[in-house]
Amino acid sequence: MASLVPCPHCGARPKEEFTVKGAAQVRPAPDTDKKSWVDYVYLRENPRGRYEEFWHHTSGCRRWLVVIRDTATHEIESSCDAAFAGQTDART
Amino acid sequence: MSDFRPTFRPALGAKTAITSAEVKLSALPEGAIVQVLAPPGEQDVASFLSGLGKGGVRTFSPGQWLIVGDEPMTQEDMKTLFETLEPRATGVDQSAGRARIRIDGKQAGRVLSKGTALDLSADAFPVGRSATTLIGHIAAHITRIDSDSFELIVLRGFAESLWDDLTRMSAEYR
Amino acid sequence: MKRHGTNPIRYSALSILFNGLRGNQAWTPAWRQPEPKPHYDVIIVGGGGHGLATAYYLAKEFGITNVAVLEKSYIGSGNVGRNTTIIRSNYLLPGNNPFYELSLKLWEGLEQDFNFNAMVSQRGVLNLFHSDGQRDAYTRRGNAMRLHGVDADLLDREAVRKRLPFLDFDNARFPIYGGLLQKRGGTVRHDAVAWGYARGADMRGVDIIQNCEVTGIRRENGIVTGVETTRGFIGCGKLGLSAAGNSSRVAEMAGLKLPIESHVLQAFVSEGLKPFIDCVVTFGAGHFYISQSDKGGLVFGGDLDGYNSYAQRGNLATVEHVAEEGKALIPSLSRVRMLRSWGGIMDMSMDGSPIIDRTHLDNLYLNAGWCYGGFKATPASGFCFAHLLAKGTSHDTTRQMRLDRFERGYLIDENGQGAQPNVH
Amino acid sequence: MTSYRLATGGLIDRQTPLSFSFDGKRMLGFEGDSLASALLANGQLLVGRSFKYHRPRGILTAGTAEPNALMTIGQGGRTEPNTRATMQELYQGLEARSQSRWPSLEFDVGALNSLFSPFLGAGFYYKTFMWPAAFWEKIYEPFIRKAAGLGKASYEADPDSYDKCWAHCDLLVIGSGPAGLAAALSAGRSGARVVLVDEHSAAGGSLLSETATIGGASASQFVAETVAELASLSNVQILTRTTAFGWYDGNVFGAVERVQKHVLDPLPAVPVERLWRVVSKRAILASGAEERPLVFGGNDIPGVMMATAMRTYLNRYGVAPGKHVAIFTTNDSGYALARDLESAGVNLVAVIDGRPDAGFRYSGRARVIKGAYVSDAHGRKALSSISVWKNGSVETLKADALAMSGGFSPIIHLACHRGAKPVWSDEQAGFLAPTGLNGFELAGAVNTNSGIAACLADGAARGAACVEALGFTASVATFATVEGDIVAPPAKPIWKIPGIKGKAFVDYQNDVHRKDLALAVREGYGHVELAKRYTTNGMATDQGKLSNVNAIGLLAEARGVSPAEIGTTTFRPFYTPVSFGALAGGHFGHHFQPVRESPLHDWAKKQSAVFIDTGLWYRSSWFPRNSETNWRESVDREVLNVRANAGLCDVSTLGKIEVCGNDAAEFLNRVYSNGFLKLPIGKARYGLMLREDGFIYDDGTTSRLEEHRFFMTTTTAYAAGVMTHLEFCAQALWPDLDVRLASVTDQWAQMSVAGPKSRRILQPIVDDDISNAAFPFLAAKEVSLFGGQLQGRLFRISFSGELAYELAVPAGYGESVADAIMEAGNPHGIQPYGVEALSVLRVEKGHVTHSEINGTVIPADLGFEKMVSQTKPDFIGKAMLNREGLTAEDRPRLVGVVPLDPKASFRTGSHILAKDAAATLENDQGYVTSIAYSPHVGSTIGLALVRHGPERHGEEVVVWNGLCGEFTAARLCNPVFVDPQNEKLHV
Repeated sequence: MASLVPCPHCGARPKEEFTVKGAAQVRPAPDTDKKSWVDYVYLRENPRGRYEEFWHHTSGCRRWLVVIRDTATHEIESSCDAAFAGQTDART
Repeated sequence: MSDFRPTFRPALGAKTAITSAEVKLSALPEGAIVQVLAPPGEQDVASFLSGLGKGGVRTFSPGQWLIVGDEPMTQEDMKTLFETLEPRATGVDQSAGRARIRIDGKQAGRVLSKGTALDLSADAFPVGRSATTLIGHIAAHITRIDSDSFELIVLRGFAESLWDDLTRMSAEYR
Repeated sequence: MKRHGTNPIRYSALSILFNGLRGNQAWTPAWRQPEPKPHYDVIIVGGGGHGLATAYYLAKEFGITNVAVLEKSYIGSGNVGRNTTIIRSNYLLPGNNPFYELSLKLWEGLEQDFNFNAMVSQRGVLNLFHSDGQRDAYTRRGNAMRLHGVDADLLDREAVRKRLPFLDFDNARFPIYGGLLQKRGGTVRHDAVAWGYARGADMRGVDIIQNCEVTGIRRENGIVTGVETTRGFIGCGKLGLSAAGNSSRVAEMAGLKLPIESHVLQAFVSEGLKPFIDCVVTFGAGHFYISQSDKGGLVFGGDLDGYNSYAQRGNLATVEHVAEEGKALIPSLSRVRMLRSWGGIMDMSMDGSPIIDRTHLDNLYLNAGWCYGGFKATPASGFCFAHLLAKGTSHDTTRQMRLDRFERGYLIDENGQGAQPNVH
Repeated sequence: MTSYRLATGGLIDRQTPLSFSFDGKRMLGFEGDSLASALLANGQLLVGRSFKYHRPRGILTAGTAEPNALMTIGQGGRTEPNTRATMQELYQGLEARSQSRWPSLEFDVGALNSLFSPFLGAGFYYKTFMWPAAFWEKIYEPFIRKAAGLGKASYEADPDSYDKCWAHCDLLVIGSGPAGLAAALSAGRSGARVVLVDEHSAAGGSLLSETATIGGASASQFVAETVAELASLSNVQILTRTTAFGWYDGNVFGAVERVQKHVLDPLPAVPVERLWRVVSKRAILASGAEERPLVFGGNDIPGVMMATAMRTYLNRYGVAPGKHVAIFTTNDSGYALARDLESAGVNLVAVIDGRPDAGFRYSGRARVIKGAYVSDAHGRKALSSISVWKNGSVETLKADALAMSGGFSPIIHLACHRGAKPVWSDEQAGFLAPTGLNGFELAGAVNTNSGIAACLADGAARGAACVEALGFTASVATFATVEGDIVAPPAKPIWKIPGIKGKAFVDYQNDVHRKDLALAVREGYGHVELAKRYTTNGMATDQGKLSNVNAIGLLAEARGVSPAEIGTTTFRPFYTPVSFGALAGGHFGHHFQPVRESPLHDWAKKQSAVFIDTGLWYRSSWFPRNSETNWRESVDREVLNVRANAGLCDVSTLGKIEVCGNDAAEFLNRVYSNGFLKLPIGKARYGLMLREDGFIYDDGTTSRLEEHRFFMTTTTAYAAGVMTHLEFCAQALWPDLDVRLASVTDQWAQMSVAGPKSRRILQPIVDDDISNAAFPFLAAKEVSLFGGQLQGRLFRISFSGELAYELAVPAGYGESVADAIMEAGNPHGIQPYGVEALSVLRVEKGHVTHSEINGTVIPADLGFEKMVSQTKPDFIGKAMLNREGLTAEDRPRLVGVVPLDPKASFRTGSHILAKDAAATLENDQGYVTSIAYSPHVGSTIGLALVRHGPERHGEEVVVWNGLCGEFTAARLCNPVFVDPQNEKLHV
């Protein structure tokens, strides 16, 4: 549902209130090898289907979200605040 | 230069209210707006802020609130408030950084719906509820202050553009 | 020329006359519908413009005719069939500029070359600028073009007004300062490009196999031996991937993760109008661009929707934004109606430039990352990919379009946007 | 021998005549007419010419699918080409003009194309016009372009206003025919929020063309009563003249309301069109079904019309299609028309029913010919007769109007906008919507119901079910008995009619006839998408509403397969075309984007500033004085004055971010490439922010005001981006850090006071001691002003290279403080300076901006090696910096450029070539990033990024601007042109 993005803080809001960053990857530890860093910065799974990505509610609460969305159907499975993305009960 | 009296110029100072039977647009006084930012995990900040009695408390963002008042706060009051807030939260003075616009009337919600995707029906957005949203191309903070009244808080630099947009959006109800 | 494929009628006014007088019953298929052979010297995955062009040039220029193009749907069903038909070579960086100029030169002789009228129309491409900073950037670009012998002209506001008096010169939020014009840029009838290459490749013996989806890439000892498809296994000597928006999915079958995201880009056509605008114009205060097809429809588009997508359809907010930009540029568009919108899946690379290179597997070759510039690149992409497949070495103009440039730090970033595909 | 208005009948208001014109001819219609019905009432059968063969064409439909009756209405900036006469409401003073004809509609030279039609078949243009090569662009293409196209658009700006609106509802009902009305009624009565949209001027849909009665009341009376009840419910919103044009993700529908398209002079305060974005929890598509034409010879001759359209003209508008009417049908619906024609007193020549076993009990007078086909229609600009083929023999009947009905296709367009494919049903003889559309239901004829009663029942049930699923208590609305209802079961379609002699059209507007489709198959373009692209079938303004199913049927027959195997082309928005104006809403002209104004805007205006766009901001560019005749004079003066005395520049547009929290210092240390942990309180530091890929993102100064409170500035252009980036770092990367970010850009009016006399000017205003000892270079603190009347923030930082301060005061006081500084500075010669002078000053000093930080430079390229910490364990961009390409020796690096001849100049964007080198891409050494005329140096100076630049100071080069024919001999040099030792900063 890329027309409306469910913000866990603000409810469903239109796409134009958001900024999309792309794959919600985990930043490597600073001392990780170069290959992991190249992977992080440049390589993408780019799946057709379920995808975890960062969206920013720029014109709303200004929180970064992890949105789980299907790239083929645009259906959004869940969204949660990026700061709590690791916690299982954080998803709406 | 101690004889010099600095004068204050409100962002929407030159705007006179636009009034009709169905919708009224007016600039609210530039009093005090304090952005309150709590550290992650801090609890019960909202009720703490309400208890301070320093002005209306508006939810702004997770862990953030606005304290809003019609009267300006003196430097001393502001400093005292900031000290009171610590360590539960940090205050940032936004009194001059934001302008407030009030829109009232039977068509107020309809006018705003020309710009925002918020569902402004009374059930979905009751009195007291706040949200930041796009109104057309401009981000603004909306609070329902009465059944047919809304307060808009907008970045000062955009205030005049938003005013113009609202004027245009309400033209058909005048 | 030795013919391996069909022996079709040569297209000309005479053949039209001849066939027309005989009730048009004698026209033959433009390409065959062959059954896949068990093995080909080269298999190209993707029957779009690039894949078909690659096959065509492999056969025509490099004498490799035992070639199959595998297409999961019908040929030209991807981006070559859903773009805004623009050709140009107004590129800034040395990693791009000579390649796109080669492409434009190939466009210029293409129709006679493959005997199909693709309506290559060099109507001019005008990029408007709306600030001193943009003018400076276009000056730098125009000079880079000139250094490579590419035509470029810097127009001031009055020269733009003379050419396109109906742009907003009176009440614009972002006034027009001028424009960079490439007169040799223009438009092409996009579907005809796929058909022309397909027919040309087919008559030289290439098998174009439609409704044949690749489902796996078989590997043995570090080399590719063939592909699993919905029509069975097909062996190959070399495998070329030319799958545009689906590149990541196909590459994954060979264990390859790409510096690419797939994004949807919408394009639009208006109702047919009498001649309205005679060149391609781009709006510098946004992403809007517009031209008019020979049939009369205004063809235009804007920015990416912004999120990864494999769905060939777009978002209404983007449509509205495109309309705003269009009306901001040309106020009289207001009462023109949009007829249809569609979405193409762009293989957006991490620096905004393409990849034509070998891969980690010896006989697997990659052609991807075209972003929204793939259509104009079709001839050179086909030619250079064919060169790489045939000779094993990069064509001069694609030497920098390497897959390892990200790791090595030799990026070809025209806009300086960094590793953020949706803003290129 | 033509159409005419009946003496009675119809839903038009015969008391309100409306005068209008067609091609200059004055005509009369009535309130309630469409332009099409009024034209027919005036006997105007010929309304347009076809695209390719310029064949005479008449009105074919009474709705959105009309392919022929496209006209231009309106004048000047209100000109609207390609307006469907069938959808345009008639109004007093309407002026309609036909299109695509020359010199006139009656006599069109283009009709000669018909003679050459054997050579103009599908895709003929792909096979010719290639020789000589130069002829395509010079001769063939201009001719084709001139001949192509439909109406002519105006070049005048549209004078009218537009707007947009969001709507939220539980149920959106699309279409207000029997099914839509019933659905809205069931749902509305439950209390659910309902929005009912209909593209026509009045609600009612097909009911408005009906002669059946419901509970004894006429269908139109039933509509009026139902609409009245719906209108009385506060939870129901009815939007007529509103077309739902697209179904988007998340059950968001786009719809366009034609608010004032039916008036001559729209009210200026009210939009002419309004775009709706409807967010609905559930939606019901009650769009009805489209009648299919039959593909016989001459099926495009004026006088041939869809049967339902003819019935609409007859019943709703009181217009008879002709004096001698024939009906060609393949299903029972044709008999409803037969009945109505006869009861209106129109002579019905015959009903030709393609079904040999047609069982409909027809009680009229007309001859019914079963198992027969109309193989050809005859006539040029109007129908004169038809050939009826039966079992190989042909009979000619005289007729001036012919209705055709080839069955019905559900209008499933919207249901397929989100990628689901239609499914062919042999039983229903049509493509049906896919099932399992999340929250989107079909009701009525689109759901394969036939007849009023069935549609009412289906709509009522689905409306109730939809809102019950949302938790409402609903009962299914019930209705009185329908009398005179005709239920037409689907008939086996007849794609290929025998005995055809003439051209049999499939896509009317694009002149695609059945032989074109056969040719496409023959040549290998048999896939439905290829056939569409090759023949242009379905690409006209009706997007195949009438033609697609027939084309698919013909392709299927040619290929010997079922239509199921052919499938459809893709349904995409827009259901019907939507104007740019409606989609743009109020955001056009100067309102395209909002304006952002500095708190010192009015101060600058008072100082007669010339403003320039910088993103959304207006910034003061320079401040002309009376005697100055060009901008350079002003800028030179401003620059010299800053270096000699002092200047005041508005820098309020810089991004300003307060970074607070217990981990603020650690956070800054991670987002900047240089160190910030140890920045003392009361100090500012220049910071360099990289992207994760190692390239510079932005720069600015950050000051530590308190232990846990920093004040960051960013560039104007990147202010929003930096804030978003910092939020990403704080929230997504390091949520464990206590860092809190507040954008305070708009809170502060910020003024740069620069020049040797700046301290003398500011000291009387600032209560605190700002002597060099007390407030040295890079000092930063909160200060008291005007004897404690105001608090501000003072920073001793300099972009110009002079002794300089930046003073920030609350925005509302900005103008007043700027006035005070100007007054205090007057004796010292202070003058305002704008961003042009600022740019000169910074180029003279070799300071970089985003002209240099263009996204492809790393710190070392700009001589900032030392600002990349080698000791910090982590900062954004660190990991990628040591790549081969980023450490390469030959990267373009910052250097200064001066012309050898001080009178010579060059421009930004010029490239650098070694002296005597040929102008080739291979010899390109770099490019000029910024230039300025430096009054200090006495010539143009520039900054450039040049390979090995820092090692080449003193080298003669050519600044190459082939684009403008300028080639300037120049010398590379140190990029700092003023005070390279930075002595002025520390005075």
